[in-house]
Amino acid sequence: MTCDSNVKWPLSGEVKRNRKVTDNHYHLVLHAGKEYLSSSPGQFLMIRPGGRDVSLLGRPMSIYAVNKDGDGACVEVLYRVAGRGTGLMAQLKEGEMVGVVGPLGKGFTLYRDKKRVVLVAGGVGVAPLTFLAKAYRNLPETGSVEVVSYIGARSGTCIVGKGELGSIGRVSVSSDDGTCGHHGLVTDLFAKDLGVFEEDETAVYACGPSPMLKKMQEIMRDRSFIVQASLEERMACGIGACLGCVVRVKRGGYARVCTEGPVFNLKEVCFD
Amino acid sequence: MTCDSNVKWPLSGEVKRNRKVTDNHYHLVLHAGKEYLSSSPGQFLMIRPGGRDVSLLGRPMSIYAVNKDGDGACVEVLYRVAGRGTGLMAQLKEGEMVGVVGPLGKGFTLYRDKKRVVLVAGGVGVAPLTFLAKAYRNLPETGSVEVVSYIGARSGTCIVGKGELGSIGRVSVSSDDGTCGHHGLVTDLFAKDLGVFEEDETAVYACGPSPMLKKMQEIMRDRSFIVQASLEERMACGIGACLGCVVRVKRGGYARVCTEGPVFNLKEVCFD
Amino acid sequence: MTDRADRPPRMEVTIGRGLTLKNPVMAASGTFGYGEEFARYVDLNSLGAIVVKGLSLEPASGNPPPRIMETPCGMLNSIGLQNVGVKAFLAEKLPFLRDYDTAVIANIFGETVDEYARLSEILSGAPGLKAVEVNVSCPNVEKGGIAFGSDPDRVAEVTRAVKGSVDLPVIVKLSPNVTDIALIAEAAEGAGADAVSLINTLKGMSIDVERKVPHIGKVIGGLSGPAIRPIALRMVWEVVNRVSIPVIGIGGIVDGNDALQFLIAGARAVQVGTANFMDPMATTKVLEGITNYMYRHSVRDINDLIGTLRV
Amino acid sequence: MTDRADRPPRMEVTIGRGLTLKNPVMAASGTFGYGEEFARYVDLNSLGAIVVKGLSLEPASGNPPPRIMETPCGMLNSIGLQNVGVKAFLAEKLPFLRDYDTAVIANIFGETVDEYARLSEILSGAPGLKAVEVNVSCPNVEKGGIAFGSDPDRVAEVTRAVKGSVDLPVIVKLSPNVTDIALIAEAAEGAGADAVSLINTLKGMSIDVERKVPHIGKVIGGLSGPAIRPIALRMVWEVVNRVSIPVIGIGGIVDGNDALQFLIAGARAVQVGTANFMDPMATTKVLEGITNYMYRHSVRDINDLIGTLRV
Ligand SMILES: Cc1cc2nc3c(=O)[nH]c(=O)nc-3n(C[C@H](O)[C@H](O)[C@H](O)COP(=O)(O)OP(=O)(O)OC[C@H]3O[C@@H](n4cnc5c(N)ncnc54)[C@H](O)[C@@H]3O)c2cc1C
Ligand SMILES: Cc1cc2nc3c(=O)[nH]c(=O)nc-3n(C[C@H](O)[C@H](O)[C@H](O)COP(=O)(O)OP(=O)(O)OC[C@H]3O[C@@H](n4cnc5c(N)ncnc54)[C@H](O)[C@@H]3O)c2cc1C
Ligand SMILES: Cc1cc2nc3c(=O)[nH]c(=O)nc-3n(C[C@H](O)[C@H](O)[C@H](O)COP(=O)(O)O)c2cc1C
Ligand SMILES: Cc1cc2nc3c(=O)[nH]c(=O)nc-3n(C[C@H](O)[C@H](O)[C@H](O)COP(=O)(O)O)c2cc1C
Ligand code: FES
Ligand code: FES
Repeated sequence: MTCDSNVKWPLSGEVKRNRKVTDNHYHLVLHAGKEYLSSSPGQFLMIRPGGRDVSLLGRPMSIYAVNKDGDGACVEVLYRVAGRGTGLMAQLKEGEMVGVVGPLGKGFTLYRDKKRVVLVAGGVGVAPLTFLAKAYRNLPETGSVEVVSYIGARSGTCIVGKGELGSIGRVSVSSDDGTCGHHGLVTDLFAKDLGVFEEDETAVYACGPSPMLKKMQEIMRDRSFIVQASLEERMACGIGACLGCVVRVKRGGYARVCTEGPVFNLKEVCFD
Repeated sequence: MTCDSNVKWPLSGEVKRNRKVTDNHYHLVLHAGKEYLSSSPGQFLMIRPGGRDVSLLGRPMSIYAVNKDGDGACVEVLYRVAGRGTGLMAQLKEGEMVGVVGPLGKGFTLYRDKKRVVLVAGGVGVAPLTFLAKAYRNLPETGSVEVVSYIGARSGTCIVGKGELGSIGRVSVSSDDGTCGHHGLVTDLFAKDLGVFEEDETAVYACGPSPMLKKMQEIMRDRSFIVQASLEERMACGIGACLGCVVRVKRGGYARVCTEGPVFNLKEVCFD
Repeated sequence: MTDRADRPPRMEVTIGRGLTLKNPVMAASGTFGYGEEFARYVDLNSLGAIVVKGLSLEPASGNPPPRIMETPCGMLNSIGLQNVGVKAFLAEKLPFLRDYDTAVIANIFGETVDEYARLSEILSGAPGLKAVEVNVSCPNVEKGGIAFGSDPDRVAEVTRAVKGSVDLPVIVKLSPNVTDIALIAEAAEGAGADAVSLINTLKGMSIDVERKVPHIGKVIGGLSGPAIRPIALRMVWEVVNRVSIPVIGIGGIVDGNDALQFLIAGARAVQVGTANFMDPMATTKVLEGITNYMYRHSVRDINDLIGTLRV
Repeated sequence: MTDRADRPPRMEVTIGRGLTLKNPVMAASGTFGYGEEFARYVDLNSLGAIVVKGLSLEPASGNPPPRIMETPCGMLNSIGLQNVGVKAFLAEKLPFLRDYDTAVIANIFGETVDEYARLSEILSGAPGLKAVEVNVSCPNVEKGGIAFGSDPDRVAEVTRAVKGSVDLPVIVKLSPNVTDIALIAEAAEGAGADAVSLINTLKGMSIDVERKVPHIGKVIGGLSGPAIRPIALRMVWEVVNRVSIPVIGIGGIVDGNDALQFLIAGARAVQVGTANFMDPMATTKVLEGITNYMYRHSVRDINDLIGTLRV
């Protein structure tokens, strides 16, 4: 009778914690099913807060961390309040059930043979890259891989994830307003260091808003680095059915960010 | 961009308490503006729970009690969870703000010259009638008016307001399933006693679902009692503007329940 | 971030010849009564215009209840013809509104072309009245009950009849229940309409499955509210691209953002309808939302915003 | 209260000659992929039918993004033509679906009548295919791009072309962007359609006011979801009163109650679309909701419920 009475997600999670980290950034911890234990960095979930009285499509959120938790998994998400959906997320209280579908999508490829991993994160793009950094750390054979991170934000107060990435490797910070670290874009900061990285021994990973990824693409155009980027697009289903989340790709036509991505080889994507 | 971002009611109230009374009946206490201090029994308010992320028309609720509270008023409502709107009301937590517009409508007329007041309540219809009974008690000149109440419910567990009305006068109870008091309709219970009441010394007040009021009208058809009844209709605005809440009246045409009622002389209403 | 010390932006808009509003936010017909119902909640002086409940020649009692039902992000209504009649309006309702510094617009409907003409004559010269809005969503009894508004010829005929009988600017209010609303708008323009307003409600239905009866007494009602906004906006966009008279956007507007979508698409003004029921102060909040946006984007004049959509 | 020990109610419905579904709940075209995307979440065997994403003669890449936008209780989409093409469907997608005990229905669209005919020929005799659903909401390139679906003659022409080329039951899927949808339904019936399904999406629009650009790359998209349900239900009601072939109800169905409204209005079956995005298990829950209602009301056969509205 109403928008969505009786709608429950097949896979729902229980809110264990939902706290403000800084400014309008929050950290959500869910108890969910054990299928999340196989999540790989770069994968995401669709979350639908607001319960059955709010009509809402799911919102894609990168998985930030996953741990075993009883007979299920403890799944973490880092998010910025951007609009209605994330606004509803911020209101979630401990013990509430929330609809989640996941883990979804194709995550980052880990290159075990590289000497160095460079992460370039814009805003909450830091979430999947932190998960990735930890995955590199946990690969036994790659204990010695160097993880170098560049993280950028609008302002110093918005910088999240610095501590965690700092415990794994060197971190350089930039802010658009200069209140923290380099005054300017994170891509500029990264570009300045580019000379030090050897193209065949370094894997580059990027996650952030489209303009940042476009900039990264320009910077890397004439270089042979492997650059993997996690893309953002509005999504309806998250599972490849609606064809709503596409991005134009160099090979022609469109690719679905939700199933053929969200992680793409940056060189293959067209930013129109 | 969304249904109703930024919608706030001009008059909002703060939830002081919201507790289950019995079965699916709740008692809501709000702190609201001082305009409620002039509320009269039978008046109602439009309440819109769910906050700005839920698109919802207001739901009409009779005022159950009003008291001075700091620089404003403490307004009480008794409600039954019937659907989406009242379901959202049941989720209200202490300290939350909720949209309310009121007090609205024309309440009951108090007849100071009557010896006896008879109240016939079906379900939560007991709420405005309890307010009315207390108003009679508080009229200094009418200290000796007898208040006789008949309250009916589906089942014994649904009977609310018995204690409060019992402290004011005699109460007879009925339940549709016989689990409490008379087994049957409250109107039957009332009809049985009808002979004892003198028509010119008694004022009768009724509030309940339409079938009950229709029954009351039949019982009272050939008698000269004054019968005032509070009607229920779906409402959109609550303030007389939409013409949505009408009931057909004997004088011809339709009357708005929200502004020309909700209290009507029962004889003037047509139940089609 | 924003320079609030700026002098306030210019909000005046002109809707065709002779009708200038102090700002583009109007209250929609049938959702604001005769204004007086809202005076307790809204400063009526702050509104660009008030369009009163639809008027007919004689007072009418309207449709049998139930008349309203909530639907997802919207509502159905079948109020029908209920109104005090044009004469009582002039005698009892207009004097109250005249005292406010806002444009009063009479919304009219009839079942024959002649009724529209006679209504217009009666309204002609009424002091304080600024325009007439012609509701063509009504069944045309002379043509087998098909709505006037779905036939370009009938819309032109009604428009001409009203234009010929009244000395006020004439706004033709279009029905969305048509294949090509811009065609109807063109017909109104061709027949001399000073402006068009759109959309009226979409025909809808809802059923009580427990009792197997329609929720609305007349079975079919008019759908309004946020649910219909994307449809309304699309229709406004189609119409602004096909006519050169001013267009007034209506449909599901609840806040400043919603109204801005219509203005940016090319509407010269907007009307707020169902939102008034959810929040009696909705019109005020819509205006505030627009103004805040203008400060934030340094738009000095609302007319610099109208029709700026980049496609 | 309810006697759950009863044997389960009969859910089988017949949609025209040769198409019997085990229950009236179908997944709508374009919202359920080719079925495989949902196999993780839904027991595909439990569905009455799966209508696959619209197929064209050649694979097509579709419209430029952004392609979707949420709206109040609904969404806009402009996926456009994107699909694997009819041949890849037969070779790669149909074999997967054939293994399930559910009716597979191919949804087709073309830009000329001939394209529709050729698509039908190719689908003819495909093992495991139970029916063809003809989407007539597409622009007719031969007639200046006006949608086939808004012209009764064109709908009849397409229907005849498909009927003449395929040995399967033909369902014509109607566009709601018309003045009188029942007129179009009559045209389809007259041309031999075995059933009609409605509604497809309503044309809608939404604007990003910060950037002054449409939220949808193609400017106008199709509106779906709970917001449109009252319109869809009204149209189904109009159509069941004017044709005698079976009608399939589509539009904003999210739960059992929603589906029951369509069935009680006279729809022989329903399709669940946008709800699949909000909840991948939506189809299952709709079916459960209907079944629970039937237990509660002691309805032994779904056919005893269809068309029981009291007006
Ligand atoms: C694979 C993937 C992973 C993501 N991971 C995270 C994450 O870990 N943390 C996080 O905070 N955000 C993440 N996002 C972005 C997040 O999904 C959007 O911020 C969110 O959907 C906005 O919803 P809203 O209702 O709050 O905002 P809306 O009111 O819907 O929109 C607010 C703004 O966000 C934009 N937006 C809406 N949906 C998306 C989207 N799907 N992607 C990008 N922008 C969008 C809108 O265009 C608009 O500008 C991710 C997006 C994708 C596609
Ligand atoms: C003047 C007035 C005073 C009222 N006082 C109280 C009160 O003190 N306590 C209380 O619990 N209820 C009261 N009601 C009834 C209450 O407004 C409805 O129960 C409520 O609106 C249902 O909303 P919902 O969203 O929960 O249910 P919905 O899902 O909207 O509907 C559930 C059922 O309630 C019916 N309903 C919906 N709106 C109304 C309405 N306005 N009046 C009657 N039935 C309705 C529907 O037809 C349906 O059968 C009053 C109604 C009126 C008109
Ligand atoms: C209860 C109600 C009554 C209405 N009465 C009229 C009317 O008398 N004349 C008219 O032209 N439009 C009438 N309308 C239509 C509105 O003016 C408006 O066009 C429509 O509701 C869409 O706008 P909204 O979504 O903001 O409500 C009415 C709408 C509602 C909801
Ligand atoms: C993303 C999306 C893609 C669609 N693709 C098709 C299609 O290819 N063919 C078709 O006939 N209808 C298509 N539709 C329309 C749906 O099948 C359905 O008719 C419409 O969405 C209304 O139902 P709903 O409100 O339940 O979604 C599509 C709808 C959506 C939302
Ligand atoms: S979100 Fe539906 S296909 Fe990607
Ligand atoms: S609820 Fe609007 S007139 Fe009564």
